[in-house]
Amino acid sequence: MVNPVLLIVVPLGLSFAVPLFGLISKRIEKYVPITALIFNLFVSALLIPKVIQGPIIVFIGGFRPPFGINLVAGPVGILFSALIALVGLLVSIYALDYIREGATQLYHMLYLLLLTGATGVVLTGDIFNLFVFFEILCISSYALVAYLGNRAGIESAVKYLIQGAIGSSLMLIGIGLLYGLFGTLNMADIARNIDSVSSISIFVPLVLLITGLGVEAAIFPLNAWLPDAHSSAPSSVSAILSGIAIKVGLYAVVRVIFTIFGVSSILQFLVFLGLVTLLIGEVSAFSQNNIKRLLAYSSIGQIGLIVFALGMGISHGVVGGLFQLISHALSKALLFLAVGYMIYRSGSMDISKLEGMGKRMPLTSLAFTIGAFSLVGLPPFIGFPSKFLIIRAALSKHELLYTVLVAFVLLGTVIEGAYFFRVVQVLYFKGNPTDLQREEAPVQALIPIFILIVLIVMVGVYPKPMTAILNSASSELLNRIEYIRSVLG
Amino acid sequence: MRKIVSLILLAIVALGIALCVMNIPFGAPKTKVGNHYINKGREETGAANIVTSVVLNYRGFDTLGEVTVLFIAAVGLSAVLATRKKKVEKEIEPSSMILNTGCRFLFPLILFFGAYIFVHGHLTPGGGFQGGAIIASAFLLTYLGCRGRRVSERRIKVTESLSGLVFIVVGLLGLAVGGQYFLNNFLPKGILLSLFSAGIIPIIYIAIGFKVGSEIAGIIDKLMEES
Amino acid sequence: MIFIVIIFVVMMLAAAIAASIFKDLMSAVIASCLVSLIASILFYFLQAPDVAMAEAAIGAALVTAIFIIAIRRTKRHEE
Amino acid sequence: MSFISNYIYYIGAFGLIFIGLYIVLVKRNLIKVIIGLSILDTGINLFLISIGYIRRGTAPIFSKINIEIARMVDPVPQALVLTAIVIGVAVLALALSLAIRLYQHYGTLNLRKIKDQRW
Repeated sequence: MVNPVLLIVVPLGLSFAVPLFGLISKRIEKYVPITALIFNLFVSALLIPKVIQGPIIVFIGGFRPPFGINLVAGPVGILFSALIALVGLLVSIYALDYIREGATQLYHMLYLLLLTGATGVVLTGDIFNLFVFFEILCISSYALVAYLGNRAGIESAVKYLIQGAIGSSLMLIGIGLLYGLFGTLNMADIARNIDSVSSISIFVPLVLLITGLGVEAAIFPLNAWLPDAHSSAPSSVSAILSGIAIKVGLYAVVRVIFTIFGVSSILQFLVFLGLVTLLIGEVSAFSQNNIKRLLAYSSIGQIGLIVFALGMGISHGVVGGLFQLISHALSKALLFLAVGYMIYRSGSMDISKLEGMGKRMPLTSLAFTIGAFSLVGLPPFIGFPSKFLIIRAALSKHELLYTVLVAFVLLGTVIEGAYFFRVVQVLYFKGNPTDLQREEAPVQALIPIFILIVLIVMVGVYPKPMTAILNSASSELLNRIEYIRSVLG
Repeated sequence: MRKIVSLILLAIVALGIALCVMNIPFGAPKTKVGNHYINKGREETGAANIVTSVVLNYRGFDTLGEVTVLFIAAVGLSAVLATRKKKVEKEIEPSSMILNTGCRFLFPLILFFGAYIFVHGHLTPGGGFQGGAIIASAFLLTYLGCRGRRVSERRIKVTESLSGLVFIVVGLLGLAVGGQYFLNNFLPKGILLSLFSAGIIPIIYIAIGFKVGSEIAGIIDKLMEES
Repeated sequence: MIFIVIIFVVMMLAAAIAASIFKDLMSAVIASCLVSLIASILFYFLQAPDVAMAEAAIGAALVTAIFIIAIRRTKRHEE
Repeated sequence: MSFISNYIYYIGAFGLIFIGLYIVLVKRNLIKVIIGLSILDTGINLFLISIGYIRRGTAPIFSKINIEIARMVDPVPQALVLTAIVIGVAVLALALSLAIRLYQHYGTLNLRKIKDQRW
């Protein structure tokens, strides 16, 4: 049997070794992330059928929980680690050609470490360990946002760092309070004893933890950093930040709410928060002229939709939310990758400067169009089944309130459709098509774009294989008794 | 305006935390996991310093993550400060002889002190982080005192990655040799309070000492560059 | 014993407030260094010698050094 | 008096946390904000350590063979704080390097004056 701890340790070891590889040859170092992520993807794929039957609990150092740190490789963890490895692998192939400026060796190290931190967050079963991996994720993303070293990049990295640091400090206070109350740091052990203390002293650490994690998850009042950071980072980094980093933050929020605290009273609040995030994101995206800012605000909107779906707290809703999370990760990665070379060729992030791209870069423009249509939720792309599931779940509640909320979600989708069609129209139908020659993106960029398109269409047409893993993932999230039992035995 | 809003916000947070802290009495014995470590720690890990056994054995995975965080900071710092233009060799005014000799004299002593601290991490207070910080302060002294003397960046990088790899390889050996557990303490525990005891703990602490020392020295080196 | 602790805590908070008030960043950094030093003494009182050493070596010494280097490369006065 | 002797460490810790948060939220100079983050970190560390304290306790180190086990303070918060200190240094170092670059680009560290993008 493969030990899930390898998912974290092998990439970590390889990224430590990058300077040593650099001594041998400068050409090896950029293939290190690809090697590590292929390994991770392979191991995750191998583990998926096993974890559907039951989670694998790994004891680090051989100490049983709650005395040692443990990893919980359940359906959720492995689903996320497979997603991280898949998107990470495709983006790292893209970066082979895209990242040329600056200290490329450092870029590849930071990139791999970011993904390792993300994998650690989704696999760990210990709240302080989650904090440590979360810091790995955050600190490497601060550095990657500033990677280009230009004015915008540094400024947004500073903003991101200050807000992120306040968030992690609050989270650490919350962890301290939890340790003081329960005398343990194991998430399952805390969850088992959560009812033994008064609800007000539970509420304070809950709020602190959600606020701290919510900064990275970009839930509404805490997402001021996101549009700047996502738009001024290199496009490959934006793809990872939008596709992976905020999803991992969201995972942590959901894990804290569902598993550790098991509170159903704030779920309603979460639904409203999600809806507000959705509407604010979409409306702000509508008024953008900068293509990357538009995509960043659209990410906020999509996060809102996922929070909305997860906050319903019923099995259908969680399945829909997780599906939407996967669909957004793939589609948004595709959009950022496509936009990266468009910006490179046109030399500007202005939407109006992208005129005639349909002729200059036909394949990339096609990829952008597919990604946009998928996000809006048009069939036959992956966005259609996921949005459909969410709306069906909301309607299945048979409450007037949810019917009204669904109307707002559909309004958000309409706004989303409007601004994406505007961009697509600029790509194909604006500008003077005669004096343009073709300058397609290089093949290293087209390979991941092509794979993403295939995945988006394939899962969109035939979503059946996803249901098994999504169903067991949603039951892991909703059934905390089972989680506690499987960890503590 | 901003001040008032922040103060109101802080007051709310303070009130909430105060309500929660009321339930955590100060100074009362209430630990659950901690008791286990104090009672069983010596047999299970062989270290006399229980904090060390928690840091490196029970919660060794945290420490791996923590070393990684510092590594990221060092890497990220050099990525942020990397300049595209070529470095200009500036004429540095040499420091006075007394200062120079003093630094050269103190440098090995500080190194020895740092090494002592992390080698004895499982017996006495201190360990890899403290020892590593002391080693880094030796480098800081040479940067300040003997201007112009620099450790080669390459050597720092190699130490950094080799010591990180030692940590991971020792952990993986635990996975391979000592049963199915990463970071398992598979070496003999030895006699309590002797230098060669506690299995893999001293090895990992030495690796951490080198890693922390080289990383902080690298951070200082990068910051001092062209300043 | 408790009076010594109270005096230290008051000094520590005063140093923290001073770090907030000083317009000269160098003085503010020295004040925050003082905060770390007193905190490391408090760690020692709380029976945490490991942490006291780490806070004194890393929190007080190296962080202050890094701050001073950074201030030398930027601006010394807050505007 | 008993209130103060019971809560003096908590008062110190939360005093630092609130002064740190106040600096971070209100001050305009980036280096000042980073100083605030460092004070905030120190406060949190002091809070974590005081959670694990036991009255008239001893350090969790078996320096002699016969030592009273029951009065040892909790080692876990100390291990957490060791980790937290190092993470704090990492964030500070990265933040200061960003501050240096920000100053090279804008010639100022005043965050209100740096408004290329909307805050």
